[in-house]
Amino acid sequence: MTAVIQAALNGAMMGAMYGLTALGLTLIFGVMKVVNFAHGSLLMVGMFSAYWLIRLTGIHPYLALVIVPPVLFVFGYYLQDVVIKPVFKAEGQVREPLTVIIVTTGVWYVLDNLALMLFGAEYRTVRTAISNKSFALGEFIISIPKFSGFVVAIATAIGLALFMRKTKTGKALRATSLDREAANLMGIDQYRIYNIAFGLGTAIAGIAGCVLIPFYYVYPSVGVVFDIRAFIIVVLGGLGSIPGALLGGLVIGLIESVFSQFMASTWTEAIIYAIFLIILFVKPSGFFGHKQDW
Amino acid sequence: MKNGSITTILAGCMGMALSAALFAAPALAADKTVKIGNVEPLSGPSASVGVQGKQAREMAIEEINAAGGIKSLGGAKLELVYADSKSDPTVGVTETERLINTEKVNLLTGCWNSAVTYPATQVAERYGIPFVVPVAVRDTITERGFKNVFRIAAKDSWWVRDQFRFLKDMQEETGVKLQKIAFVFENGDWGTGFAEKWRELAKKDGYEIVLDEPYPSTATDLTPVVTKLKAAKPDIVMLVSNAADAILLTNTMAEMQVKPKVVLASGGGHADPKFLENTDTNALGIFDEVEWNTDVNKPAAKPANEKFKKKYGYDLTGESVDAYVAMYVIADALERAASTDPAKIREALAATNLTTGPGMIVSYDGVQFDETGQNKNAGIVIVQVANVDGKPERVTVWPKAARRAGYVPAFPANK
Amino acid sequence: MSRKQLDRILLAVVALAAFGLPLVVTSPTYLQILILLFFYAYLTTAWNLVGGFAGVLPLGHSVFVGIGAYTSSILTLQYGVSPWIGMLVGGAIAAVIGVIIGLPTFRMRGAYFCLCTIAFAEGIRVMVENIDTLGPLKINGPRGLLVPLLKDPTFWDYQFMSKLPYYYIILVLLILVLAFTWFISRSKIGYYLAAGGEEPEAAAALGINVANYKLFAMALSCFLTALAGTFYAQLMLYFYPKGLMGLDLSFEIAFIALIGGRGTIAGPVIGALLLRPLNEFTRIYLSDMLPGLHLVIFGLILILVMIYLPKGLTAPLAALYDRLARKITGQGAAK
Amino acid sequence: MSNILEVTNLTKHFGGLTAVSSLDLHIKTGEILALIGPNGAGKSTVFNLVAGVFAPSEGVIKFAGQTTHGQKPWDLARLGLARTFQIVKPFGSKTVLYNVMVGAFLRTNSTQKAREIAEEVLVTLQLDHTKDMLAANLTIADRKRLEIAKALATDPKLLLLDEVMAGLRPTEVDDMIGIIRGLRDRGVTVFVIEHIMRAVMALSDRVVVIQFGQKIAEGSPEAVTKDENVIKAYLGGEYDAA
Repeated sequence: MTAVIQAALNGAMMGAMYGLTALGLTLIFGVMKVVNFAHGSLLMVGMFSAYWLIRLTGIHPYLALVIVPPVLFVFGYYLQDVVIKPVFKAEGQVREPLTVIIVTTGVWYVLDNLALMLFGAEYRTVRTAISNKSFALGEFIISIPKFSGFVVAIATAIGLALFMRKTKTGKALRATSLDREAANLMGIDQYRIYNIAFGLGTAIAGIAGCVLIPFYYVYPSVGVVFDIRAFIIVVLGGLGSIPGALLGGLVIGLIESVFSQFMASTWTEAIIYAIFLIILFVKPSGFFGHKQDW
Repeated sequence: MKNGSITTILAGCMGMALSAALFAAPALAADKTVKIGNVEPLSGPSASVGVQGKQAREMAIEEINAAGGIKSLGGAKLELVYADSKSDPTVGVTETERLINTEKVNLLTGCWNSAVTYPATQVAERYGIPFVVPVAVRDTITERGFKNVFRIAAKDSWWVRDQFRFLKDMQEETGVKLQKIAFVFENGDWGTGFAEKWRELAKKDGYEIVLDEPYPSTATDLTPVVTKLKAAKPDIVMLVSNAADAILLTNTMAEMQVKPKVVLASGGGHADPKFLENTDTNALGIFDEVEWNTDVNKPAAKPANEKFKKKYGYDLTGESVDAYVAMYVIADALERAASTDPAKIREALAATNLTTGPGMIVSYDGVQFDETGQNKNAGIVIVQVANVDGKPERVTVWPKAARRAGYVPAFPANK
Repeated sequence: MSRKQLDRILLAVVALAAFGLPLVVTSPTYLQILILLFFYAYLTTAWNLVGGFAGVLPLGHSVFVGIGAYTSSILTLQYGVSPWIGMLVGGAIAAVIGVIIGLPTFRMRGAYFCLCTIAFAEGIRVMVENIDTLGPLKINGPRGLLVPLLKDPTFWDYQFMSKLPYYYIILVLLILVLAFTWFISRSKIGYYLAAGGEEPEAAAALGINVANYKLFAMALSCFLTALAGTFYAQLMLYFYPKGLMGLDLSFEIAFIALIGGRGTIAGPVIGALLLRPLNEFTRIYLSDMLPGLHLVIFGLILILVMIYLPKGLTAPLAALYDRLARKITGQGAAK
Repeated sequence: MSNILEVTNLTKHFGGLTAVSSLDLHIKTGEILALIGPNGAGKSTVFNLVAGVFAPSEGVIKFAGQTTHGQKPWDLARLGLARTFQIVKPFGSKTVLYNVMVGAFLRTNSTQKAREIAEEVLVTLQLDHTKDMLAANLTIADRKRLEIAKALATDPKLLLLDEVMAGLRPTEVDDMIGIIRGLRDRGVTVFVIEHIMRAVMALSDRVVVIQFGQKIAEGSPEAVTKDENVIKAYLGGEYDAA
């Protein structure tokens, strides 16, 4: 039983971080109706940024949280503006433009392999002030980097939800996600909103990078590992839903951790797919998705 | 070459007509050199190992050529031709075909990944081109009745056999009795192959298997596995891990305060030059089975390693030593064959009995192939990560004859 | 000369050239590259039945390649059944699984469908990696299957000492699947698939049971895809789940279709003609200069094509041919 | 003449909302019936129920003497029920001819035959000059006609037209009235939802008015427009909207 509770605690912490990696994906989909296949690469960029920042300056990883995301926002903003926007314009008002998906895949190839050219294929970790530290909670061991990741993930999700509800930009994002044409008619510049959404999604990937780097390693194709999980999470939670991403992440994290106490951990991967598919049969729109989204 | 290649790419893009013309262009025949084709993962998931092997080969070839090349062929120089397999069997086959037909290589080496080595050696067998496999440990590689495949490294059943010999020897030596054993391994070709044989031998030696746990090598989090390990309370943990997961596993075990008496790894990720850098003191006490270690008791080993380290900035690894040795085995065979005819090279390779020379930096006595093409002397050593002068270092502990003088293994590593 | 005649002559010339190519290209290396080119063109054409004509974007087709390879190889290895027979059995199994996957997913739209096919494919791959034996069948988990190299293979063994038979087998398969697609696209089924893909509600109102037609297309596509799986197994004699059933292959198939032109007959061939040599030559010539450079170039081309030719390369090429053809036939008429 | 469509006690709930409630309705073969009512009255829901898009919560729909319960749109199309959509849904990336051929394939498996049918229908709708254009490039008026052409190509007995006049200029409305009359002359029964009263008056033999999902009036166009309930419904509707 101890092992199961320990596994559940750990699963919840990892799950929140999976949710964090999926948050940017779901935001971008919600607004742009595009599955961003480059999302894992953006996470990789976030992780490398955090890695180099901490490695070169030796700053505390919490401080990196203040520096990396804004930089990534700018990166994402212009990536969408320069690379993705032209395709959007060519596709016109198609609801879910497939060519844009392919462009994001191209971006994925370019970013991952640029990283390979620049940094090589090797795995890198950096020892930070909180790496490998843990505290005891009764008989359970809580890893400090994972616990802070958990807290940051939840704070980010709440922050994003508040931003979407309370600010003018947030409202414009939501209006665009609900009805692109109507938002256009209301005088919202669709492409600027896309830039912001993409920038925000990338910035969140930057946050995820900062919380992952104290205990995880980074290499050019690290994003792929998180990508597929993030896809499952967003579909589970409902494409475009912020609480859905967090909840989906938690569910996946818990399943992965708790189930593997009872079976080989290779099978938990299969179980995750199975549960995913069952939920799709029963409730195709996911936990929080809107019916019109599928 | 640079301009040439860009033109070729452009031509390639222009479609079949141009490509066809290009295809028909004959490769330039090279005189006075023996071409060795090398299929290695130079990009993709195993790129770092591929590069290690490439650098070791280059160093060996430089030495051989500087020493006058192949004298029986009038001082012919050895030339290396590389092909990137990307760890993908399909690419491996295409590249092997290209090396044989376009580059007209006289013999081949590679491919590190067993998955690439299987089909690549099949291609070589079909063309009758000798194929020297430095590493790729799956038993079946030399068990298919092929005439042209020669392997330097030990096969995996031998690795496992020696792991259990080590455990037995150490328990006898220290009087510590260990009973409960746990298997944790990556669920690829390599890990599952090892695990299969572990089960067999553990049963034979009377261990109690308390955990038998494959994990996906792409796992983002190994805490579930470590939690399970903690609950199973094994005395011995046997591991097979790739680079990233070895680091993650070691650090997670430290974090979760899982301290089994003995942790015995199987090279690969644990032997990667980056492993100690990324785990530091968390790795202390781990035993690791490797083909080679820097302190191996061979006269040529130390200078070779120093030279390598100076050149590339890191120590030779098991993989790179096998690649290095493979070059000397090839040079030796060519010398005796006195011909570049594949059939003759094949005969010479089969008759190899190399025990001396600058290439002999291996931990075992020499290279001699049995009728399946397996190096029958191939052996391995077991090292322990120990604190030497305030820094974690890999120290050879087994076989006892090879143990670093003055070192007392910490067995069990944790009480 | 009429336009129809011109088309026919040109088609005959291309087919003849394809059959005669091995006379010029004697090197097995380049033959192998051509075999893979046709292999990919074939796979993409089969994919196109669903991904192009039925208007959805499946990203898990490598699973059906795997099903084909596993079925025929297990039948050969354990029961001595010729791969030619095993190929058809594999196709049938793939078709059934394709329908099972299609039943829930074809209710979904765009992104959901796309992600679900990925999840299905990855789920099946993970299962295969976890199964050593399935009843009497030896799946061999992550290690994959090794088809033994035969000393004196006959045609019945689907194994050949030279590349040439493989070349002609895949060429014939490709021509058949192209002809089949051409036939489909001009028949009621093709019209119905296209209509259902573009506006499902409008199609339903015109009497089309869209889901059934999509399922039919899926079954066909999966059947054809699995045939290529057997071909691959016999060509390489070795395969394993991660390599054969992974997402890389699924994505590459979709890329070829999208760059060539989705839903067109020539698209897959044109896409493969561009991407395959690009892939091979950039790897051969660039990968030891800077690892990864070739994939950066690949990604850039993908982006550029999507920006400037979102419908793929076939549309401008077809327009160009149209103009040329008009000139030629126009001249013909003048004489 | 018999009734081609008979609707009795038709009710449809969406969650807690009742979109259509206990509606009785019939159309005689060869008739043009108009269904009118203020915005949100449930007209399109009635169409969707008749066309098989939704299953009714209660009530019976009989088409050509058969109960249609559980039949899907494609089944009903086969039985001879065709419809257009309020928001037109052309197969935009295909030519006009292709669009109409899709409809024509319902009655034939031969591509050649389907082309012949489609070409004939295009002539009927005066669209033949656009046959090689992409449907996405048509003008609004032509798109509306294409919508009818596709439906007509299925050789329907009953044609449901959902606001085919909306967005058309007055002269185009006149043309469209002519076209629809022509359809009736070909033996097609027509059931229209229409907002443009001029067209309703000119076209329909009979009018049914609904509000809040319930029938409030029925009769000849002239009688209906004088009905007090109807006047109140329309004006009241406007007050409410304001």
